[in-house]
Amino acid sequence: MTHPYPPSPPLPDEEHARTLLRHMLLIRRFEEKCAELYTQEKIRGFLHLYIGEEAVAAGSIPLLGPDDSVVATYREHGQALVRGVPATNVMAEMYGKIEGCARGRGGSMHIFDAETRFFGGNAIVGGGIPIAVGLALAARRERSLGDSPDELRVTACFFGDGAMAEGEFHESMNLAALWHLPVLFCCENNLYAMGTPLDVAHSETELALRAASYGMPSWTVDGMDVLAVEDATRRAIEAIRGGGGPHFLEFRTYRFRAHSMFDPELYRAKEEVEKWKERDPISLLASRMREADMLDDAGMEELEAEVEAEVEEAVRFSEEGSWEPVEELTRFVYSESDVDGGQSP
Amino acid sequence: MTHPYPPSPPLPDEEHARTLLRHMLLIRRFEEKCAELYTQEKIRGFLHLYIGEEAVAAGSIPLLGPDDSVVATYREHGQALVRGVPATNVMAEMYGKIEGCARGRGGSMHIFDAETRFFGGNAIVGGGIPIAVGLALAARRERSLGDSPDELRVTACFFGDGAMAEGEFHESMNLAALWHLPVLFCCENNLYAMGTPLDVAHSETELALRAASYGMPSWTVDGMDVLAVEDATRRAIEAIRGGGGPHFLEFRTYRFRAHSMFDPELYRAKEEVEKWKERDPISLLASRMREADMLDDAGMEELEAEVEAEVEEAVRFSEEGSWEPVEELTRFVYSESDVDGGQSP
Amino acid sequence: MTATYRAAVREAIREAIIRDERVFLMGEDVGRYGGCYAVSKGLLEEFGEDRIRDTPLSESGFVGAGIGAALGGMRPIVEVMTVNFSLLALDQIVNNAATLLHMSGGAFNVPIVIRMATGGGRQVAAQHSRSLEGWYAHIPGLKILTPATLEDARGMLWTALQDPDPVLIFEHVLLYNMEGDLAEDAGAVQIDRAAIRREGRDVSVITYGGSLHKALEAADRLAEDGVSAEVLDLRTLRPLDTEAILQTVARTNRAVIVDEAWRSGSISAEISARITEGAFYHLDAPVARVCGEEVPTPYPKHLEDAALPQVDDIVQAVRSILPGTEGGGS
Amino acid sequence: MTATYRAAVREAIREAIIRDERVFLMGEDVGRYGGCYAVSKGLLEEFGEDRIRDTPLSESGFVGAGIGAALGGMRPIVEVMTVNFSLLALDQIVNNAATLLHMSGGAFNVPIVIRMATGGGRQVAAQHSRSLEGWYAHIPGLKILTPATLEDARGMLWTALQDPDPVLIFEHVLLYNMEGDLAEDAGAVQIDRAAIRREGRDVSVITYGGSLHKALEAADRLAEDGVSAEVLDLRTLRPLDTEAILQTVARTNRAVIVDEAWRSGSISAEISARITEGAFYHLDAPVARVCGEEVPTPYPKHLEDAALPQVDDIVQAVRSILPGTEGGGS
Ligand SMILES: Cc1ncc(C[n+]2csc(CCOP(=O)(O)OP(=O)(O)O)c2C)c(N)n1
Ligand SMILES: Cc1ncc(C[n+]2csc(CCOP(=O)(O)OP(=O)(O)O)c2C)c(N)n1
Ligand SMILES: [Mg+2]
Ligand SMILES: [Mg+2]
Repeated sequence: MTHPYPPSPPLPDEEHARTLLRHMLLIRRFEEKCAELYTQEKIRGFLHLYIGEEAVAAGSIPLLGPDDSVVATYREHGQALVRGVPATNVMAEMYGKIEGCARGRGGSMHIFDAETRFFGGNAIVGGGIPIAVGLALAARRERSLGDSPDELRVTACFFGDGAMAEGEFHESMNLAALWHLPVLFCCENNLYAMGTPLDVAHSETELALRAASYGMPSWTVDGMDVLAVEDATRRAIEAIRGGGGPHFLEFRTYRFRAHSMFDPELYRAKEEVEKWKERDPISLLASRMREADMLDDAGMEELEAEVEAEVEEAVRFSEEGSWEPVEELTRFVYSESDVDGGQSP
Repeated sequence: MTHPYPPSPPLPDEEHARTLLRHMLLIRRFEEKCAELYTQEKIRGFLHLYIGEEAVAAGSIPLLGPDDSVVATYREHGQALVRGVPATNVMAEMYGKIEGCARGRGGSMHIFDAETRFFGGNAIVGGGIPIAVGLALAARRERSLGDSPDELRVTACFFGDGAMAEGEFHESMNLAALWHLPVLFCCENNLYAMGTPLDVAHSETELALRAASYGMPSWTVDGMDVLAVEDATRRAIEAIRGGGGPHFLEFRTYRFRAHSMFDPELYRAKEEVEKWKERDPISLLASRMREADMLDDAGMEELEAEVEAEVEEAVRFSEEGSWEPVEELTRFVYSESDVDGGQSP
Repeated sequence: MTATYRAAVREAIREAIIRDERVFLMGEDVGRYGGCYAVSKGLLEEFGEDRIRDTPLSESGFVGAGIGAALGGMRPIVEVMTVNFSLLALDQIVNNAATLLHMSGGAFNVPIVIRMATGGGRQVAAQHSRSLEGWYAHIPGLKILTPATLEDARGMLWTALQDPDPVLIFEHVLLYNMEGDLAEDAGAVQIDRAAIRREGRDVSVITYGGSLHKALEAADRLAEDGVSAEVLDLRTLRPLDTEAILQTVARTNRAVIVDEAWRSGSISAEISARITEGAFYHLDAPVARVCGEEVPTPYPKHLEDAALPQVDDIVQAVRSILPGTEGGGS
Repeated sequence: MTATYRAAVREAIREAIIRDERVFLMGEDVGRYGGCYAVSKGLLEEFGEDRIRDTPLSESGFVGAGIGAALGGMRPIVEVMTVNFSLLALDQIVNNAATLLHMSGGAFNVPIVIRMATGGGRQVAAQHSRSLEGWYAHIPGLKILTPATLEDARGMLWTALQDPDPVLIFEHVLLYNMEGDLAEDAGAVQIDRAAIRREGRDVSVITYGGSLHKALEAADRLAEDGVSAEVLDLRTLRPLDTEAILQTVARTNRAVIVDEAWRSGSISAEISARITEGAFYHLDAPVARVCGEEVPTPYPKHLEDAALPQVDDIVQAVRSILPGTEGGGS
């Protein structure tokens, strides 16, 4: 089924458009660097790149406020970067250095950051979804306790098309709808779960329909068009904050690279990938900005330079970072203070 | 949402109507006896009665052939009896005697019978549903191996409204629909999961709609009307056998007794129960038969006598049964023959 | 004041809810039904749905939601009806609750308490009679509590709720009806140390939870024959109080471990291994274990009784390692 | 013929599919992707979708479906990518596969084979590096195989498929690339007995799976110093070959157990307990264990290395219990 998406929303003002472009470019260049560093064996383990899907994170996450929360997957560098986790700490995490946002304990799949309420980085497919439900439950209760903002905090939960086949997805959707919780479910439908195409994994491939069956508003969105992503997300977040309960957004997108660094990509044709690259979210926005005279070659070069500087700084920072002493191996199995510390609400 | 059920199907011929009535009566009297025996401490552990829901098993299971399979829950005496597991062996199982259909190892919640392809008796809510999917997968493969009947074997899988919130339900529905498997999903919606009412457990209380979201035919059926159950089941089984893939039937029913022998029933009003008893499936059929001159007092007494004899025989058989010697405690942890025995396809 | 174990747990929940507005109870049938073991009866009426939350049958979903709520600043008490159903939530317990603190390099701790009923003895057959608390004790990041007395049933919950990390509390099904004395002002108890429930010289009987009472009865019986058994209640299975274990063995030079779980790979194995590692030269006889038979629990009473450790089995095991008996050493 | 462990497993699957029309392979990405460790590469093309079945991400669903297919007369090989994800299928494995035969009084056996990758060492962090095969060995009704050699990787599958009961096969991730000789006619192997992979007199090193090769390397190193270590490969963790364990200990009087899993409650504890129970008077020193550190596996190499047993650790543990050393007894 092809999606006759509604017409793309109008371009926003130049500054805002530039921010969107900058975010996407940052993710792109940051991850291209990661791939390079992987070859150099600076980064190890599993590395899942977001390249091609940048519009989803860039269009949605900046709409969240500082008290809102994000739950993501193992393909979460993009989410972390636009959420404001410093590129330095994200990169250092992948180096396994102490300066990483999880002290290097987690690596690429486990980006965590208390400051920005970035709750991972979950590498069990679907495993983060119930957690998002719980964060939303806490947000609702907080409000009734009276010591929190007037409007509901929103929890944005990212997961892939593949995750929707997991039982945890089902249980979480039902809980969120049943309890009318302030969660934004963001499905990044990139048409594959590793090598398994959508229609080999789901009897109902219209994922927004599946979500709607729990009785929550669910829309399908052009995930390559950052303006469409932003528009849909804005409307959903407004509704949620106002007490409209959980919303589900299916972002139709595509990953341009392999699933992970180990993937020989036997399961899809090069032509298919090339076809999708014609709708590269960065080029799409850049062309529209050029057409509207918001961007020229010089402007683009400037952006590229900014982003490159940020990435280079992240690499430098990580190179200079330090290794956790082996003596500290068994730290962080239990909290170091016995007191009931924990996150403040 | 109230259900304007379609008009009840016409009465079948007398013999068939009598069989339906007899099945329901057998379940009713058998279970009343169980309750009595529980008070006498002949039966122990958990005991879940089906009283009030008899029309579901009686209207559906007899439509299955000997090569078809049944997967049920812990509330499965009724299913077992109409499937043809001898009442003697079902009762002896509850006594914990060696003559029980599971040698007494399982008790009330774990009725198993290889002869009638009765695959339990599963006491983990939702736990039997993936198994039904697998049985259906085997049935499909068998046909392609050519050594099985022309028509597809059907697996009928019973579960409650509560089970539909479990992740295993979701995964199984998707698998069955995706692989187009010959399964009949039979939801016994008795409006409660223990003490939890339907709308406290499900965001979408139209359960047939939820099932339909996997892309399989799903109908809501008056589960107190054995003729409606039979009619819907017949149509579904025909469709499945012909290669129509999985079907889902929601039987709206009600349990007249407590969830188990431990349940103080704090969660529902006596009036609600009384209201539902006005649609007692046994009375409903009996009145229609009386109206059609298929049944009179004498006929009813005769039926009661037949059924009572069967129940009494089951009790006698169980009383006379024997205990498994303690020395055999650790049998049946592993099979006793090393050879690849197993079920023949 | 006389109370039941059930009432002690209920009081502990009530107190926690009253004392800390972040606390709530969530699980299947904890509200309208009153709890499958009637532990939370009356609490929904008293505290309302925000504090006593009935959940759908979604073990992974609501345990995960509890983890999320804990991350979000709440102090959830999640009830999983029985340990058997917790297998459906194992991903959340092991991959998330136990792991998040480490994986996040200390950024996020998970202050959740998960309660579940455990154990056999009620003729509810294979899928409802497991004892997996010792199995859970394998997982770093979790704390495993097994209250065996009214005092611990009353007091461990509060301590668990103050713990910054995930705590699992296992309540043996046969204890709910147990009656006993409970001080009016009973409150929080420590959860770090095992407790000697009976002092003795000749042998250490090491146990926990439902089996404690069988061990005490066995000790009574042994006393009649002049055998003085010390009974150690582990109380917490992770972290194990190794020091207390080694100390009692150093005193008595003989140990019998009693554990309702299947023998192979049970916590009794770990205790035996630690005794070997830490008190080898104190041992006058091999460490003995009295465990559950390695069989899914059968329904009939005579077979279930045979499958579970009984007082007689404990007495016999002790006798088998006393001096002068075959296994009893020199 | 030279082969890899991966190719040996692949050949075993191919042979099974060819030999028995009831056999099929099912799991996430076993088909189009070629298997997450490339084990089943090419098999979909060779055998088609009925025999090589890609599944959605539904661990509980497709493991349960495997159990149902086994009950229905098939002989499914179900692949769960890694043991970590099997936690999502634990209900099906424990409550159904392991329990149905007993619960049904012998009416229904479950001839399913479940394969999964296990172990750490690839820097894939806490949620992807667990070693839970020893944990699974606690469950009666399951058989647990841990092929450590090419021959076993090739041969255990066929034996497992002939077994009437559920068999879990754990393949250590670091072994897939291991090369070695494999006889042209390599076929089924027995799965009942442990194997002595190296004979020795002074100490028994007892291990399995991925750790076997570290143990053998340690034995080489010890040999240079004149210490003769016997290396026992358990091969099957349930049922454990207690006899072989006791025999080797009876010969050497000293034992070191090497196990990558977290120490507390690992299979090493059970082995230690059995040695105490069955060979106490043969022991010249306490049984020693070299296990994984009790920490969710960290990502950086230096920490991961420190968290897992290494050759050095084994050498040191052996030395610590040899005569003349502190723990080494008299
Ligand atoms: C429970 C579980 N099963 C399997 C895996 C292995 N795995 C990692 S990513 C992945 C595919 C997930 O696909 P999708 O949800 O669509 O997300 P995408 O990778 O496409 O972003 C799989 C199978 C896992 N991490 N967790
Ligand atoms: C996984 C699991 N969770 C909880 C239970 C305890 N329990 C047994 S029956 C039941 C209610 C099930 O309700 P439903 O599916 O509607 O079936 P009904 O009993 O109404 O026939 C519960 C919660 C269980 N057996 N298994
Ligand atoms: Mg995807
Ligand atoms: Mg119900």
